[in-house]
Amino acid sequence: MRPGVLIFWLLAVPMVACALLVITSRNPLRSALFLVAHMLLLAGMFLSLSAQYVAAVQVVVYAGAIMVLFVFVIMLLNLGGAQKMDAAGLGWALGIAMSLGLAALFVGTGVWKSGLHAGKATAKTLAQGGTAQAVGFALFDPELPWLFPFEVASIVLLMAAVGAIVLAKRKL
Amino acid sequence: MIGLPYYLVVGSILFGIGAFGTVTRRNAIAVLLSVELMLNAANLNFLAFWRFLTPAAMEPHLFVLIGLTVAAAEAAIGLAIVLNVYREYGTVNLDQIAELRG
Amino acid sequence: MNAPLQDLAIAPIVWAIPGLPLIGFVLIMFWGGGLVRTLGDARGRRVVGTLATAVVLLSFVISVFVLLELLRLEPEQRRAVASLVPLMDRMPWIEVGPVSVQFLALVDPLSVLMCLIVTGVGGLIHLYATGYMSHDRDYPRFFAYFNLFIFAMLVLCLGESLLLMFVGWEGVGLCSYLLISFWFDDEENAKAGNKAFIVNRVGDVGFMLGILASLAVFGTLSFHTADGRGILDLAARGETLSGPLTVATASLISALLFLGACGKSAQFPLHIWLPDAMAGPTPVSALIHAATMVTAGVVMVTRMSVLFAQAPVVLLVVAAVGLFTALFAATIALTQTDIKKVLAYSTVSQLGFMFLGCGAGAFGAAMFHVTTHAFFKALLFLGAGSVIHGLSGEQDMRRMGGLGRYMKVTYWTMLIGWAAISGFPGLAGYWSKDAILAFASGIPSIGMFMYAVGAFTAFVTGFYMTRLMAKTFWSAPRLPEDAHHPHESPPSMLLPLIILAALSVVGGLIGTPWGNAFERFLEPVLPGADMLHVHEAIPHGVGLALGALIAIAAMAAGAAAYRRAPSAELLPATVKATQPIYRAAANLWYADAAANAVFVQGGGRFAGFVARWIDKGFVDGLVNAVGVVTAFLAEIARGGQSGYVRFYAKTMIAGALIVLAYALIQAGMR
Amino acid sequence: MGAPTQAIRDLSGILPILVLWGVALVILLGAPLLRRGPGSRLAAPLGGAGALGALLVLLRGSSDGFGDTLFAGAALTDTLYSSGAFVLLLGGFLSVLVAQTYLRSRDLEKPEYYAIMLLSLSGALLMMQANDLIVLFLGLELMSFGLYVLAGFARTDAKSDEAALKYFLLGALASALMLYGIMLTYGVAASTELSNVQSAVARGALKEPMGIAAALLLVIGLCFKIAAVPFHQWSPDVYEGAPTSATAFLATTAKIGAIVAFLRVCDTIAGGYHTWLPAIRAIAILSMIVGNLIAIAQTNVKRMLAYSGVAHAGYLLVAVACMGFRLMGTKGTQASILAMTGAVFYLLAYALALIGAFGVLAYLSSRDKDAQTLNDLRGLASSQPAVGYAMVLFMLSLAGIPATAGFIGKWQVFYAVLTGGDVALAVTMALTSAMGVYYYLRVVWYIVFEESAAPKPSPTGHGVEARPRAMTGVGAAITICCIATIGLGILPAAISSFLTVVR
Repeated sequence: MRPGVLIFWLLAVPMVACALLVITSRNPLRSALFLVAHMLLLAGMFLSLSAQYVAAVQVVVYAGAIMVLFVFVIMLLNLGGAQKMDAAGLGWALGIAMSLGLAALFVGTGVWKSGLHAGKATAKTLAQGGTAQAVGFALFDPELPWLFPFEVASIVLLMAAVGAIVLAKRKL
Repeated sequence: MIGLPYYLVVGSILFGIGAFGTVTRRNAIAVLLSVELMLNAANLNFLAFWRFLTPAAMEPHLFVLIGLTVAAAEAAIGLAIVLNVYREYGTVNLDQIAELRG
Repeated sequence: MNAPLQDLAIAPIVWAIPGLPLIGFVLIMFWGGGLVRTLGDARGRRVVGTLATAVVLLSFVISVFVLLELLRLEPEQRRAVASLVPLMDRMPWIEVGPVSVQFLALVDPLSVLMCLIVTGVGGLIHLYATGYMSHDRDYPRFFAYFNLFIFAMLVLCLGESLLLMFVGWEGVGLCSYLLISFWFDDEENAKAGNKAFIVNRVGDVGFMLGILASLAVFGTLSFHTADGRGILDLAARGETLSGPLTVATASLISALLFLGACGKSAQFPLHIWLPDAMAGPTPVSALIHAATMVTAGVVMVTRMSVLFAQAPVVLLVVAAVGLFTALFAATIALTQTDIKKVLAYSTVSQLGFMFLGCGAGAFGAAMFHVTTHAFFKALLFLGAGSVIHGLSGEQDMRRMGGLGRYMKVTYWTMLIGWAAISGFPGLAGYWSKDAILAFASGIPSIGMFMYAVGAFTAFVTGFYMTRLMAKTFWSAPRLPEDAHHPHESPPSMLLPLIILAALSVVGGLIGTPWGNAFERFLEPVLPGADMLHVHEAIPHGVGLALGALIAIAAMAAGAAAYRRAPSAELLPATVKATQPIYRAAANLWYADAAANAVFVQGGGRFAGFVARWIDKGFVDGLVNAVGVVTAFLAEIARGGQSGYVRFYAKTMIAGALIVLAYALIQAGMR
Repeated sequence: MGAPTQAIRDLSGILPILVLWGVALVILLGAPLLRRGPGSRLAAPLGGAGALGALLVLLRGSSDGFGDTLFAGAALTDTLYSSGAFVLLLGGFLSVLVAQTYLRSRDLEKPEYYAIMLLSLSGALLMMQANDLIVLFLGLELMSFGLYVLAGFARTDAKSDEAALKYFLLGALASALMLYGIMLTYGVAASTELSNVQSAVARGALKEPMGIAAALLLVIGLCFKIAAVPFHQWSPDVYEGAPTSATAFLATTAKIGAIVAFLRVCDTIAGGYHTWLPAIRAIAILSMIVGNLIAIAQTNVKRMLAYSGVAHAGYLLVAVACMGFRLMGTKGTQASILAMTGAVFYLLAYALALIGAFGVLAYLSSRDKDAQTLNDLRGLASSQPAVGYAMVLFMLSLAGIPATAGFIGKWQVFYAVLTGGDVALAVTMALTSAMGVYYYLRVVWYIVFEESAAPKPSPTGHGVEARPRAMTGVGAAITICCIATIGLGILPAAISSFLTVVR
């Protein structure tokens, strides 16, 4: 087996396993921690796709900041203990059928896709592609349309901050 | 050789798992975590498309960054709402938060 | 049919015909209540009532001027458009794509005739209502709605396009709803309102679809345009927007429109709302549910007669539905004990006659009957209202009787109405009913059958009206002990009765078979002889003689049959008044016996059966079932709204899955 | 032309958005001053000024540089955007007026409410201006976040919290589906810019399974926002639970923003109509039937309006379906353009009637009583005639009775779909709108015929309740909605210069 293949499987299998554990753990805290593990593995997968910068952001922002927030809230609400098992029976069966169906449909569309030619990427583009520099240039290039959405994203964060404070702060 | 379809399949599976979580979990926070899984699935596929289809274009990276921003904002607002609900209902069990119906 | 549009000198004030009632509505709606408060109750009410009546009568005066102006033109040139907005030539309303609808009135014989009826009879009923409603606490609101109704009805009649007609159509429906419900307090009446609503929806959908179909076929909604590309222009030439007008297309559109007409004009099986609508105040019944709104279907069919003329099958259906409804409702009228219900079924029956006329291709005769019916049915309703008013709200005929003594004017005018509707020779109903029956006899192959059934229905009509008169006026007084002393109504209520009675006597003379001024007046809006061959299979003389005979026989038979019910000596004053008729009835003893056998025993049972099982049981049940089933489905569907987020999420994912799977499979199969 | 000019052009193209952002920031920065004391009276006027200012900027800045893309293709300006934005900002302004009174009477007022409203409006504007699916997604999220917060704004009201939670969780799920769809779009088109997507569709992208899935996921995401069956179940619960002023705002904003975006997206992928048109038609028909059906069983006016909103989503989807006819000959092209204009007019009529109706509910609410049910409207015509008949008018407009704006809107959509030759949709629309009149008239019934539950006003005409609070805001909103509903019903041409979509 070539190393690329090996790395893929080494990342993919635990990642999916973590995802499964996220949704099956009775304890929300455990779910959140499995999600952190999942995120880290995902960042590894980003790296294997040569997206270095995004991988770093994934670790710092997602696995770091966002998940800490989750854990914090779970602890705050004292939901750490194991909880009653979620619905079993018909609800589960339906859920499994639906999500399997959905996944199967998307798997189908993915595998079906004609002209999935790998290898357009040269070693050079890959080496430079995902760096912070390359992303930064693309982001701030006035010839490309990405500057504007990036600025809008800041407004989205502002909205989130204001909204969260308005909702959560006891006395304003 | 690991090609694009492999990644797409992994993404689809993650998406399915997330969907399963949203329709079965009772805990509001767990549902939120499941949605994060679904968003991650989309992010993974974005980068896979970049790697195998359009290595010269940088969009997918930016999309992932934007997706991340949205996920962060979503988490903040979602958790604030969950906090408020917890204050009023004393629980985050969705089955007990069903006064509005009909 | 294809005359160009003329310029009328009077066009700049045509807007005032519907405009004045609208102004009246606005004034009363916004200031009526305040007026009553500031001027004091009695004076305020008088001002409001006078204002409401005055605007309608003023509209009538303007309509007369428009008529005179129209009469100065050659018959085939009597078609003009006029703006419905003051000081503006043509104001656009809806402009979507190439279709433009403007606020225009079509001034032609049909619309002017309807304006005269609506404002004339409507004005009289307004006057009547000032007396009838004088004790009602919502006096200003009643007149506001009343004026709004007149406005909507005039828009319906005058509208230059199908869409404007639809505006009026929905408007009168809304006003009818508001006015039927005017006195609603209890559950039962609420249910009646629902029924009226459901049934009218069916009709309105038909009309709406008819409008959409004509838009698709003719590419316009105007009846006539300056360049001769209006719906009726094209239809008269047998054209459509693209290619010739086929029978199938004409049939589709006219069938849909007829469905609409059935709803509004209470034709079987959509008739059931009308008797229930009698819960409203009596002036409302007279104005909306007898004289004007319910004839809107006939007006619409006549307006579109050029199209109907090219759909022979639909015409036959129209005739059949009309005839069946006429007979069916007449038999039910025999069994009712509520005086207003009798008149309601009688209205349904008379509307059936009108549609029979339309179906026979005799649109002119149908409109003639609309006109005369407006006179005598309004008269009968107002008379009934006067009786009810005099008895302080009693409507059950079993608790009436011998009232002629107390209310002489009411009695005599009702007597004229009775003679007119029964078709007593020379009176209004005689001429119009005879014209319809004569043309019905000319329907190919089944004409004589239709004539026979129609004549029989006319006989039943005379019989049940006699019954009404007998129970109300001729029989012994059967008032409850504790009832108020019956009293005659105030002059404001009697004056309209007298005028309408006069019209019921002479109103038919404009349309006698020998000098039919009425039909000649309407001719320009009707399909020409080349398009639709209409004839009378029965000679004038025979038809008129038969009609007279049937009417007199029915009245006599009725009088004879009901003479037995009360003890004769208890009818001193009234019997004298009807002495000639009673004598005639006595001489026709065989008619007495036959009538007794056919109607009072056998027929009575049959009529009871019809009323109980077919009308109340089946049709009514069907409509109620629609309501119940809808509510049931709604409850089931709402059960899906369980309140559980997980369930909602499942629905969403399932929906997404179905949508995706369907699209992918469909694509795979291609 | 140098770069600075281009930057100025870009910025002037999004000037309404910038105004909204600017005023929102002013409110947020001045929040300490606006929160209590004399400054608290200024928060609502500032919010109103923001919406109105954006509206004025939009009207003034029209025509120049139209049809351009901005920011190197991220956004664009065209008549669909400008007419949609007109409706949106007008609705936003009216919602501020409603909120001013309602929040005060229920003791909920905080300056942040208005800032969030304005930011949310900017998100909806962004959806309309988006020339790239990612920008569309960002706009959608910006709008939705604001709506989630507003739905839960009454923090101590359990129902409000529940509404926010439901809206949020299901909305997040819908967003995830939509993002996945955008991702798949990138997979088939190698770009998310609409023009590239369009040419990819022309090359046959919608023949691939992945393309089909992408298109339908976009459709599903937008269907959630407009509350179309089966993605509608959030709406009754959220409408009922959210504070009335927030309901008015979220009901109109989400629908306007999402429908305009929907029109644009479907217009873009019109080349592959055979894949998505059946789905849209099915969803439209289902929405019309289910919405109208369940609304009949409601006694809570807010819930009833939610289901009626589902039905209206169905009618609007009929217009969206017309986008699929664009490439079917000249008739089809005509139909698609008519449908755009018709849909925008429909949205205007809908927004006016809906904000008016919620305004009436807000008007009737006080500190200890939140007017929501039919019983609260009992006998309104006699106790408070002006408000009562205003509500009657709004119901008639929603029902599509002629001579109201609602009729004109419905008629335009009718005509468009008929031009496109889709008789089934037209007939369903006619049948279901006839059915829908039932429950609107039931409201009329309660207002006009039922006896008032409250003690009757004394015969002198002065009611027993003399409420001291200022009704300026909501009174003005109801008045404007009334006048516009009647005015547009009689003279729709008056507004056509703002609302006609040209291509």
